Amino acid sequence: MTAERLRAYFPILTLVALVILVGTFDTSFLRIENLMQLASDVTTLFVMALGITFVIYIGSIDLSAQSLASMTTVIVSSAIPVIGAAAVPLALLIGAGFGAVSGLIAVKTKIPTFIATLATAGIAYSIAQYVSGQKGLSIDVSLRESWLGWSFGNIGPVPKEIIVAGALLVVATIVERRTVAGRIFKAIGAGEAGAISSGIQVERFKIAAFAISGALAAMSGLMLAARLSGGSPTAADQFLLPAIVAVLVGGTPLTGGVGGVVNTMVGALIVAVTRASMVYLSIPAQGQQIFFGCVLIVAIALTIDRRKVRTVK
Amino acid sequence: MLELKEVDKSFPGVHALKKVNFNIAHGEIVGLVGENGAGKSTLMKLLYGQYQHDRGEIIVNGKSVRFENPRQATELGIGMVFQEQSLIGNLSVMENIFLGQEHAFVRAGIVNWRAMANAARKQLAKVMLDIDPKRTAETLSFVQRQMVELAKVLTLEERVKGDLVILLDEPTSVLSRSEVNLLFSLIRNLRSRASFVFVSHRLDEVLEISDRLYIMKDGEVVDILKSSEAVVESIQHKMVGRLINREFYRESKQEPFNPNLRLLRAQDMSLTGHYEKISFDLHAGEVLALVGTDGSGREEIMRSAFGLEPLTSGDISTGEDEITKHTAAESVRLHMGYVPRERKIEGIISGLNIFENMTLGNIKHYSRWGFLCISSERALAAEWIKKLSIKTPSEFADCGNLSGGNQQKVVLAKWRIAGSRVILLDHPTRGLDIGAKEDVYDMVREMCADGCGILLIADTLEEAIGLSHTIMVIKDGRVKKTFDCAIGKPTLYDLVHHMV
Amino acid sequence: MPFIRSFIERETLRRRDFLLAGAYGLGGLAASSVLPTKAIAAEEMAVAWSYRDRSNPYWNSIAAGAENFTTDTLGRKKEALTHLINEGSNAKSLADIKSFVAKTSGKCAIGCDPNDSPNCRPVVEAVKGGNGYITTIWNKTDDLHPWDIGDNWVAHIGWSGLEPAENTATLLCKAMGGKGGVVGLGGIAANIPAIERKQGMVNALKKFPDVKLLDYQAADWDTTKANAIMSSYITTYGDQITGVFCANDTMAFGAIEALRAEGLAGKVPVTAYDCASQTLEYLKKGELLATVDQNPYWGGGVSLALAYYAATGKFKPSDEPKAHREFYGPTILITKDDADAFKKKYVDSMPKYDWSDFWGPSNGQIQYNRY
Amino acid sequence: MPRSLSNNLLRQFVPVLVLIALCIAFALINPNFLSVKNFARIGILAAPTLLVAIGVTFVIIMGSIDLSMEGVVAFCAMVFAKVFVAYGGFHGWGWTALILAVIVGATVGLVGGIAQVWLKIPSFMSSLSMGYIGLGATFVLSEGYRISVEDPIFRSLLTQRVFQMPYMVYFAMIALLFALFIERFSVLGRNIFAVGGGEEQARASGLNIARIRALAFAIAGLFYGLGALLSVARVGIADETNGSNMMFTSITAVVVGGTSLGGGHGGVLNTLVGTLIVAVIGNGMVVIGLPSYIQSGVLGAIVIVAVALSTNRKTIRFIK
Repeated sequence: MTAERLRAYFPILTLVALVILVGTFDTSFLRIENLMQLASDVTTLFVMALGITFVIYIGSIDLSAQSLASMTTVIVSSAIPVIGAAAVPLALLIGAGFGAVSGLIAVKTKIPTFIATLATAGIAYSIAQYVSGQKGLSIDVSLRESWLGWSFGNIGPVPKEIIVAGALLVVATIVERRTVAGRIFKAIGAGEAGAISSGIQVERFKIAAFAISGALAAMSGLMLAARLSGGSPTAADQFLLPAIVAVLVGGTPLTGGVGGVVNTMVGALIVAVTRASMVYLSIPAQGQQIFFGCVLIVAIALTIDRRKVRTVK
Repeated sequence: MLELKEVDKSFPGVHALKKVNFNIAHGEIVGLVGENGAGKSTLMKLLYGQYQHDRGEIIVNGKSVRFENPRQATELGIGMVFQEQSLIGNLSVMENIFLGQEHAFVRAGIVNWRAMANAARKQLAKVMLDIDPKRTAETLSFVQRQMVELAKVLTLEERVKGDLVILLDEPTSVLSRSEVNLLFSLIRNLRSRASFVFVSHRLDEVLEISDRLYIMKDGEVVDILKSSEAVVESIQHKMVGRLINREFYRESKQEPFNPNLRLLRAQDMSLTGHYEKISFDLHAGEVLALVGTDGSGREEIMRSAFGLEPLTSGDISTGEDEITKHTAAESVRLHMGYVPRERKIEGIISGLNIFENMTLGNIKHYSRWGFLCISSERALAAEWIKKLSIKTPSEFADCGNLSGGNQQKVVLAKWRIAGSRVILLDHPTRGLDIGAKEDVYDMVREMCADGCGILLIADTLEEAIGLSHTIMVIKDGRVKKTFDCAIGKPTLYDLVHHMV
Repeated sequence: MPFIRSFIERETLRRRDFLLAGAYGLGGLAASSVLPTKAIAAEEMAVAWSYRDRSNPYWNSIAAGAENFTTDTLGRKKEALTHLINEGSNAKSLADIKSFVAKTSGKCAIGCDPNDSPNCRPVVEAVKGGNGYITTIWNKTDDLHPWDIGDNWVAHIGWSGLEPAENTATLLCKAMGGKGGVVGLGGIAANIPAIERKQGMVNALKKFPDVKLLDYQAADWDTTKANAIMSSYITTYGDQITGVFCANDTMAFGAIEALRAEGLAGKVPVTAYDCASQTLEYLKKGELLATVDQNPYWGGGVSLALAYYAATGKFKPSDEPKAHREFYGPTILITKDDADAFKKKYVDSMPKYDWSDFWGPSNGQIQYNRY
Repeated sequence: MPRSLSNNLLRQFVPVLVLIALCIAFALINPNFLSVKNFARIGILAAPTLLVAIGVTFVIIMGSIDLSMEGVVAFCAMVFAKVFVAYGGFHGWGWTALILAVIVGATVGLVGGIAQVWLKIPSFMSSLSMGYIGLGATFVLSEGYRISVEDPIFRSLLTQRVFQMPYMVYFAMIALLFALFIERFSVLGRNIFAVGGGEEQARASGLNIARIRALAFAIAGLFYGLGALLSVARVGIADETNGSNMMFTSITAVVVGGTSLGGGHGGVLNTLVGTLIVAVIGNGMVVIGLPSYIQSGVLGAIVIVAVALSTNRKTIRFIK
């Protein structure tokens, strides 16, 4: 009983245990500015995961986030010189639009979201390549300062990325726990049949969830573009699976309904620490993926709440 | 050969079987009748090893046994034909028949389909079903599925030495008369080998086929009699048991409804394969009961009315305005509320707590600019918890952990909160204990008093009679008869007479 | 704020769980504390190389060079060199480098390929922030220069793809007898080398008016992808294809195997770029016409050496001319004839390099906007 | 009833129709597409993917998902190459490596399956982790260097042809028949369908679900092993990229072929069609000279259309 109730805390506990573990190997890891650094590096991944959380929360999945983020870096890099600040909302809008389209396709044609989003990902990638002219683009330093300054550099000791990500987390948490949309997402994830017979327009809110995911993917793209002061069609490569892993390890199962954005923050940090630990524990190059794989299995085995999932597929 | 002694079984909130004694001799056909919730299905599932009994003992061929799972029961020659379909849709008929026993047909790792097909044909021949055993189950009609299930059970003949006991749970509810005859001749032919327990709502059929008759009521065996001596009316009275306590259904609180205020009108609703040309009006303060056997189409009628099932023709309107798009969302917008039979799946959402469930019906009303007013939600929930005396630690409790009765109260509260004018109750008291039932009845009356109209599919006939102003008897998807209770309430017999 | 209050109420309900949680955490602490803790040698200057992955011989030679510097010159164990594998992820590349700088509190020298040209700025800025020393190779944007960042970014080494690609392409056209059709397989389109090498080929084709470029598509440095595209080329152009230009050797392998499937291996000349051991085999078999070696072994060693000696104050980068802060590495054109010689000199036994002679083999300062 | 039935029947053939339509379309734009030689090329392109896709088909029919193929294929390829070369190819005992690779694949799959069943973790995560581990193990073996396999007998899979088709195509076909056998004529194969169709009822009929799940993953691994062999045969080199892009390609192929991710429906023949569709698109887009940057977009669009056509909206209540 208590063990089951305790389970809600397993993600955070796993994180704490990991940090302590690495810390005892190499105390310099525990230096506050270092931990802060660690956090700021994972922000782009986290923001993407944040979006994906909403989709997984309703029991679907979004594989287009990575391509959307890459596309955004390209769009921003090429748009900023022309339209300046407007590029930022534009990018977010495009992201949200793309997400909504994925949702719409899935809902209307009843294609599993796994495939629908995979397909839209391909489309996004093509657009990115076309817009970029298949080159790496760079944003002029001054432009970057003036339009993307909000997402890099520090305020005092704190990296702005952390502040931005933190703000997004707060907003997402409010959306999840304090808004009608959040409540309905939870209802859909926990019991779609019940939600339908309660007269909820499930399809509409599913599309909304995908739109949010798209917008946040675009957001992570923006932050990436700011960090790289440029963009390329492959800028966000290797983001997707870690992002999904972050969501799942955080304790939001693929079946949806439980967990949420705060869990995802923990999950993202777990991923970050795991990666950093490879440097700190000086895991040999060949061993790193094996290490990551094993940590993954252990982490998920610890954090998943089996009561919520009847048959584990 | 099979005997139950003082068997007791209870579920949270329900005492399903009370000291039941039951026995069946070799080659005997025993009828088992009783209203829904009388404990028939529980008894069957005990015999089949799906449930385990709490007290008492089950004796097979003189040995006391305790089945941990259906497989053990099967090995002792006890098989069950389920009321709800238990075939796997994407598998072929023969695979369904021999699921779990394929190894009998394997040579050197290769499944010999021809052999299995032949064996399957043999089984199908037993039930006079002439279909290609290679057909996938989902392409079969309801009737065919029912027969295949029977055929699947009859594999016991080959598999098990010695006597068999075959449990038939409502096997005839979806069958036509001719098919019923077939089934019966089949059963008679098998008597040499097997004894049967036959559960059905159709009393005439039970009397026709069975040697002895067990009548159950509220988890107890109230009478055992020889079919040859039994008369339908007497049985019905025994099924109903105690003289209907009028107060049980709060009949003193039953007010005449307002015929001038129509809340819902159905005109010639039809859904191919389920029901045809159904028309009715529902007025403020009226309880309209749809009465019929399972599979008579009454559930579909209700689900169509709420927009969960489509309409092939006909139309529905609330008060003045026509319902154009048939979706649950639209119905709720037009102040309809549905209390489904599948409470755990469609009624409450487990994983959401009480107030989250309660306000789901008109969540917008408990939010400002899309932001929830959780404090007011909680206040509201607390209020309803007190009002309906819902047993729960707090309004934060997960609805999945509540007892059936309390879950039902939450669902009802949801629609009351949503301000629904038309309430569709599908087996509202299924599986509830007496106290919870009475609470539900109170709410029904209360809702009528508030000018709601209620479309009811009652759990028992007496419940239908007790609660309703109007009763429509549905048979094979058509309205067989309509009773206006204002003139005088029909007796159970009147209803059963038209139902079967 | 009722929200906060209700939240706190809920949390306090779970106080007991939380105590248990604490116990769990302490358990983790206990478990971890029994493990041997490794103190970092603070006095030693840590060395690391950050590159894409271990699946590519190019990066292995880079690592080998760096390891040689670590062992022979610094006289440490091979393991003293930390490998930061970015798996093609900008974020990971940056994160790893930051972690490493933080771990060594700035006492570190790093050789690095930023993986994606835009990623160069954040990397060098991060290293500067942690006061470490870094030499980058390959990927950086044109508007970014070491002398703008300062001493912490010691130097950037590039390998001009232009002239060598022009040379191989010229050989290709000659082998084709100055006429016919060429198909090209390019790298990831956004990568600088991919762009330069394509440009080099285009320049060469200018000299041969009768040689037509039939098609040029990106195969993303990927053998399998190159294989698929090549076979499609054969369908589209059939006999028109009399020469194949590949932007690196891994793609050339794919192309040659596609030709082999048609029994054309060795009949249609193919040029590659870079030089793994297999590449030499293909050369000797005559299935590959020519390739270019960029001596990654030297690049890996010298870039680390630059960072190291700058970090230890052996020289001050800002005193050096720009030609010493941004310069091209050496390249060697290899054909069938000198394959064996090359193998003997560079593969079987690596030449002894004086790692402190940074600029000797250099091909001059990096130039921009040449195409 | 009969009308919807005929619809279903039609729907089953949608993938084939899509395939034909694509071929016609490409052929109209560039007649060269419709040459036996080109189909041979498509065959070479599709063969390794087909085997991997067949493997994952079994898992998907069961209602689970497998994302480990990239790692497992790379690992099997590396094991094969190392052993094969070390023992002197077909002149020595090297040929045993062929069997070894398959065994290794099956074992890795089994381990992943058991982990999934025992730890009760979603196959999505367990298989993903197995993928990472597989890649890592590949590095450990290869130390980052490529192994080239030049044994002429082995390479004859690519170089030798019968009826203008290289051996590897026939190899793939034989493997397909084997898969077909498992699907249609083995108890395990049928039980996999049962689990996918209704796990509860299957359990009620006394099937050992855990065992079936683990074995299904083992079968998948076995076919990944076979796929690895062909991927080495195709490029003559074993390295970590042998499995690259196979994850999404193969799953796409399976779904485009008409096997539903929900489980219970479809089969390896669907997967054959699906793989061909994907391969034809890949080959055709280059053949008709589509610029490389829009190719992934076009692929995405076609996939949506193909799957949309072959899904029966009536039967699906929720989409996941």
